[in-house]
Amino acid sequence: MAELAYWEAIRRAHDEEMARDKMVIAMGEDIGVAGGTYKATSGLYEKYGEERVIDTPISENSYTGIGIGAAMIGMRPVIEIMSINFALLALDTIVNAAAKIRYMSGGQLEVPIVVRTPGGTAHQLAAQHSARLARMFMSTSGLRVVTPRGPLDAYGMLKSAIRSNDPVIIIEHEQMYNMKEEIPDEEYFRPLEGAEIVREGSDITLIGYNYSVHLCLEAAKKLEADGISAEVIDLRSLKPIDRETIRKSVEKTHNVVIAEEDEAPVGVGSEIITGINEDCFFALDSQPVRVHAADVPVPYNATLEKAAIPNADDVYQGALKALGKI
Amino acid sequence: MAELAYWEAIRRAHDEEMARDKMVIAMGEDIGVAGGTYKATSGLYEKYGEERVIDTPISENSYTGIGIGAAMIGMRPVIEIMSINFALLALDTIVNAAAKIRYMSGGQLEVPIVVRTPGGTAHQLAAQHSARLARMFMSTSGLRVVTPRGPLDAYGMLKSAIRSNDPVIIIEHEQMYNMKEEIPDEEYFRPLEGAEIVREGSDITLIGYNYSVHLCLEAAKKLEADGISAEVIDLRSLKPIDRETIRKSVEKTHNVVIAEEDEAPVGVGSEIITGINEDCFFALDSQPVRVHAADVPVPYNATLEKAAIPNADDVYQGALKALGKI
Amino acid sequence: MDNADKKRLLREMIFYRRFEERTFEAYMERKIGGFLHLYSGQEAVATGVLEMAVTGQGKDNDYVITGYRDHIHAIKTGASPSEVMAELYGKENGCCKGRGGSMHIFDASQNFMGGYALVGQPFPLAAGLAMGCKHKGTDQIAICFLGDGANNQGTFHETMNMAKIWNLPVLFVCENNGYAIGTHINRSTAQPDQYKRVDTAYCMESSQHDGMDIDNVMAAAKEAIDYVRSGKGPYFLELMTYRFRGHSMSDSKGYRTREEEKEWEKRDPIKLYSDKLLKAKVLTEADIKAMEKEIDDEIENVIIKFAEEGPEPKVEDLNKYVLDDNPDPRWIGPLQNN
Amino acid sequence: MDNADKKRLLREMIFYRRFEERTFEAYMERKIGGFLHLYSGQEAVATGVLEMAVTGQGKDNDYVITGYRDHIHAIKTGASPSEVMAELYGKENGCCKGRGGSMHIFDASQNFMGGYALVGQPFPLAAGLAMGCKHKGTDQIAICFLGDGANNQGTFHETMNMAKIWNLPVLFVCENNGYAIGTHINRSTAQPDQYKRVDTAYCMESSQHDGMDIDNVMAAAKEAIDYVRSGKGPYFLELMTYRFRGHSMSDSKGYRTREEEKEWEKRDPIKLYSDKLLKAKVLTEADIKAMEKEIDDEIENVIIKFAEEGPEPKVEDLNKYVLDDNPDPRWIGPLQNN
Ligand SMILES: Cc1ncc(C[n+]2csc(CCOP(=O)(O)OP(=O)(O)O)c2C)c(N)n1
Ligand SMILES: Cc1ncc(C[n+]2csc(CCOP(=O)(O)OP(=O)(O)O)c2C)c(N)n1
Ligand SMILES: [Mg+2]
Ligand SMILES: [Mg+2]
Repeated sequence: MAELAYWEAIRRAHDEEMARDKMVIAMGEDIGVAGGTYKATSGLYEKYGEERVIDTPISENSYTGIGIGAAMIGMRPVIEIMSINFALLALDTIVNAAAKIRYMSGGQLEVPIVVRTPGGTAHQLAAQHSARLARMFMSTSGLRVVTPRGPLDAYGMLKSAIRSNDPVIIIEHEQMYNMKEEIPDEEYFRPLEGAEIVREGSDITLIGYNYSVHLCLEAAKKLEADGISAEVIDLRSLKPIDRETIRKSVEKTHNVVIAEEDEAPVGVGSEIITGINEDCFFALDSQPVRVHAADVPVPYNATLEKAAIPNADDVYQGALKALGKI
Repeated sequence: MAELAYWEAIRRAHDEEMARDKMVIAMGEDIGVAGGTYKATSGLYEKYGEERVIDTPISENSYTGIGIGAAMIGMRPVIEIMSINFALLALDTIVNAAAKIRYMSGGQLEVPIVVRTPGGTAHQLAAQHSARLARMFMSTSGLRVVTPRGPLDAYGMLKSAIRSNDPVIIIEHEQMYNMKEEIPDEEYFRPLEGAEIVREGSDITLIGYNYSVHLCLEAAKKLEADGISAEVIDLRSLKPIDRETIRKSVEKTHNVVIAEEDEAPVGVGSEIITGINEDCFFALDSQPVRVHAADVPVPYNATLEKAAIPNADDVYQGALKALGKI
Repeated sequence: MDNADKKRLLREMIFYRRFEERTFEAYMERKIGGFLHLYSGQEAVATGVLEMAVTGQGKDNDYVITGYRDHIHAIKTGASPSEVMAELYGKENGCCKGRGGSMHIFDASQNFMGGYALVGQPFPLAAGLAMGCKHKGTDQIAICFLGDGANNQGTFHETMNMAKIWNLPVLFVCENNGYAIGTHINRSTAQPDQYKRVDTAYCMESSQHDGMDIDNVMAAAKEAIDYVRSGKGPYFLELMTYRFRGHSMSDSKGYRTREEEKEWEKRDPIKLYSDKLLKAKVLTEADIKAMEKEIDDEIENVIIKFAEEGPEPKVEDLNKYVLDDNPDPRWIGPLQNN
Repeated sequence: MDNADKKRLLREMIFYRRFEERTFEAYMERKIGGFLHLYSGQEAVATGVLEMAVTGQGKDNDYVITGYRDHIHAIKTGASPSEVMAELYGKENGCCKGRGGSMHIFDASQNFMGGYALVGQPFPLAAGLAMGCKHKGTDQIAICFLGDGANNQGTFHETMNMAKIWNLPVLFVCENNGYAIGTHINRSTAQPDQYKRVDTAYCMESSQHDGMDIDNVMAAAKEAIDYVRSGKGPYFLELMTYRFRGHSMSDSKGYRTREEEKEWEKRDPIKLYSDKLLKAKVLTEADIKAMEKEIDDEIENVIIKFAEEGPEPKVEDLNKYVLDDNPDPRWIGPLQNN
């Protein structure tokens, strides 16, 4: 066991998979010579050369498309899009090509690409660099979308994503790259599907993914001080969603809060709550609560930014609200 | 009063607004010389000339961006994107520029563009031409999204959209352009906000938008034959959503079905159901039901396509399910 | 190229024309749905270019990719015409099991990597295929057919640039038929000579040729393909052609004159080539008639029959082919909570 | 241009350098947050080009638009330096009321139409501004500053094409500083001479010039602006320059050598111009010292003070400026159900 930062975990997964399989390549802006904006590919250029660690021009739609084309004939490109905000430029090729080629070809072809990209608000990056956008991908048939909450999953899920035969979108988070966690020294995999109960509890279920899991965990601690036992679920995968794990938890706790960093409309929260309505409506003792960002472009000013984005206290308050304590 | 087809209603709105205000221009592929794929701009090129009815190259991201730039200094571009599937190519400029410029500039500038685009499955147009994608727009702060269900709204909402100072996305539907309705001969406006109760009822609320309103109306008739009184709400606006009208109806009927043509995850249905949970959870007698498309790319084959996309009977069955009759 | 090859080539072009015209009939009979874009008039382009490429050899083929006007490119690459027709009929025995339809013909067994309906989308995919060839060290190349209108998409610029800097073995074949649906090229394009859009801008080798005379197409294609296959990098080949039919079934052609059409019809690639072969006495009028008869018989009795008799996909299979249907649980899971 | 103007120009460039370097300090003190991209080294470009444009005249200005490295472009167009600084501080008295920040400076009252963080996004917006000018029949033009890396976006291609076919009055100014973050232009671009990317490909007028010598920049800009303003259509001006600092605050500059930096520092635009003016005896070393002192005083006592003392935005205003805050109910509604 060694403590690795999130970015180191990603780099290690790249390194092992590239060493194992020549078909695995990395592509993206500034990932090679410059080592990657978040260092997640640092050292790989020196080790694997420019044919396998490819610095791309600023052409998101087409370098992603090139990755897709290469994947159609057996390559395993791991594409870094420097920020999820820029991924909108590549949405056509991801949604209309990568996600549909298997289906349109009647199963003849597959597109085993991995697209890694950080979402989330960091600190005052303002409206064009703070989007979260998970919703844009998780609503598209033919994609897998995962959201590692820490180094353990960042490593183990990237390895699984590279091995998977489907297009996988990995949403990282600007504020997590330096987060540390003990992870095993030997190779391991973490499956792409399945939510994880990261804290057991009996009074209320707090659901998070990616960064918001940490908000839930913090809120759970505060609730504990109030004598409220909160279960925390990390969704891990946003497509598909593990509805079974959620259902079981809600049937136990009867109350639920879902924390998302995004604006509310048609987001992760709305999907989770609707799924609960469909799966275990009558198990609910209270109205499910979603904790979410304000429905505004993200402001630059730090005070406004803080007001716009949910934090652990908002999750805590959401739980109290669900339980009728406020 | 005269009966106009949906496309004629759109053309009339263009024509009147262009006659009134020289700042109103139309842009898009094949809208001028060729008259528009759905004829919605036919005759305008001849009448207003190529400086105001602009045939664009196949460059969705940039001609939309050009419209945005022009709108920033007072022009009123009405942009046709031939199919909502192609709108993904323009999503960056719509989401990251049009929707955010007012905010980022601290209210100094506004972007009064209108983007008209048809969504929806038609007949066997297959995976790359059958997307619905309302969700991609309605989750973006700074946009308005409306969905006229027929000629009356198509005319009256387009006129309002052109006059509005916000970016407005109008989602039309491939299968509605020839739909007819009586509309007044004199000029009128239909507001962009506000859902409409298009049929009153007391036992269950059926919610639709755009094409799916017609599925709800058909289902309501079938339910009537069973002695069930269904209220039908046309959302009309997907951003913002008129939650008040929904709440009142649900507090009256206590049961609800929402019909969307899209795949389910993070869609209109999930947002409506979550809103109901938030606004009137305890008024619900039954689990809200969403009727939606299968979570697959749209198949070409007619039988599969039919199986993938919801129809009036699915809405009817959904209502029976909500009411515990099946 | 011997006389047998010449006859074969003529036969192929006639076959392609008849195939397309027959799909038109089937569309009118509502056996085919959706959008249908016919290739009539442009046959010399796909036939001539792909004649010079490696095709019909299964997995050894060069990789071929194109837009929605894709039936003929697929067949010339090696796809079975019967399976293409069955696909247009939406049948389970279609090459894509009825899931793709006219705009999305795929035959992976012949390296035909698909038809795409988003204009401009195939450019980067083609460059990616070429990257794969280069990476694997095979001497295959990728061939991307594309329209004059498609060249106005951003992907054109982005892909030309990357194809060049990475020296990818990809041949771009621009089928310049002068129109993007109803918009004439002069109204949409600052530099209507497409091959000039890439030379200075990306330092890419390029040239423009008549695309109606198949001999001419083959000569140009040979040179371009040799260039690409020898490792010199991408090549952009512009072929001037014309579509005889409307853009798709619903097109009224109001945007062009009958005179213009007539001018181009004089240069019908089938007419040009059959005249040439007749003149050179490679074959006779009677040979051509016999050929046509044979083709029509084949289309009716083999191809249409195969499509008509093919089974419908099963509704219970609706959810197949969305994701890997047999995922490895080691990577996919689901995770077990214990 | 008389001596007073020359002195003013030198003063402006020194001011811009000091302004930027002062923001760096403020960033270190955590008064400024987010991403911060400095213009140091490139001053002659914005200063020289905009000197030749109509600026500082409020709504009569030419329209100016650029990327995220935008402070100086905004100020030279006419924005108040104090309001720009206050914006960087995120204050309510900032030019965007603290909502935009460093990458999104706007001053609509001076036709400064914004800085944008999505690389390549300003191209079409600029063409749209030009379309507006043309449509209204004013003789204003739109000026779009853009980086060498940005030119690899699809919007570059799409916009150049439309700007040309529609003959729009737009000047594209490429600030070629050789790098896109840490990627050297030769590794990302098949045609590193940016002006050659538009000549044959879009039949657009274009030229390349040294961007460190402001006289040179002004001469080139004058010609280009005259061309555009006279109605001849778009022009693409490439100016060779260098950024002295890293891409943004977090940049370690490991991708370039100290030697290369030193070479370029010899051609520091401020040094070049002050040497020239000293030589021509337009001013003395002492004048420059005095100027610098005056500038530092102004920055500290006026500009920083304005920013420091400005009020924070109010949290209750969070939802302002998302949509029209005073919509006309005739168009917006809501619809009344009765
Ligand atoms: C991204 C996108 N935009 C628009 C369309 C609609 N469309 C389909 S074909 C076409 C014209 C393409 O012209 P060209 O590339 O010249 O090919 P041709 O049809 O002449 O073979 C257009 C605009 C589309 N399918 N995809
Ligand atoms: C669409 C998009 N992709 C990537 C980025 C990340 N990014 C920010 S600046 C930059 C480099 C731009 O280089 P250039 O255009 O030469 O401008 P310079 O910074 O040299 O002024 C990149 C890649 C971005 N902001 N937007
Ligand atoms: Mg064409
Ligand atoms: Mg640069």
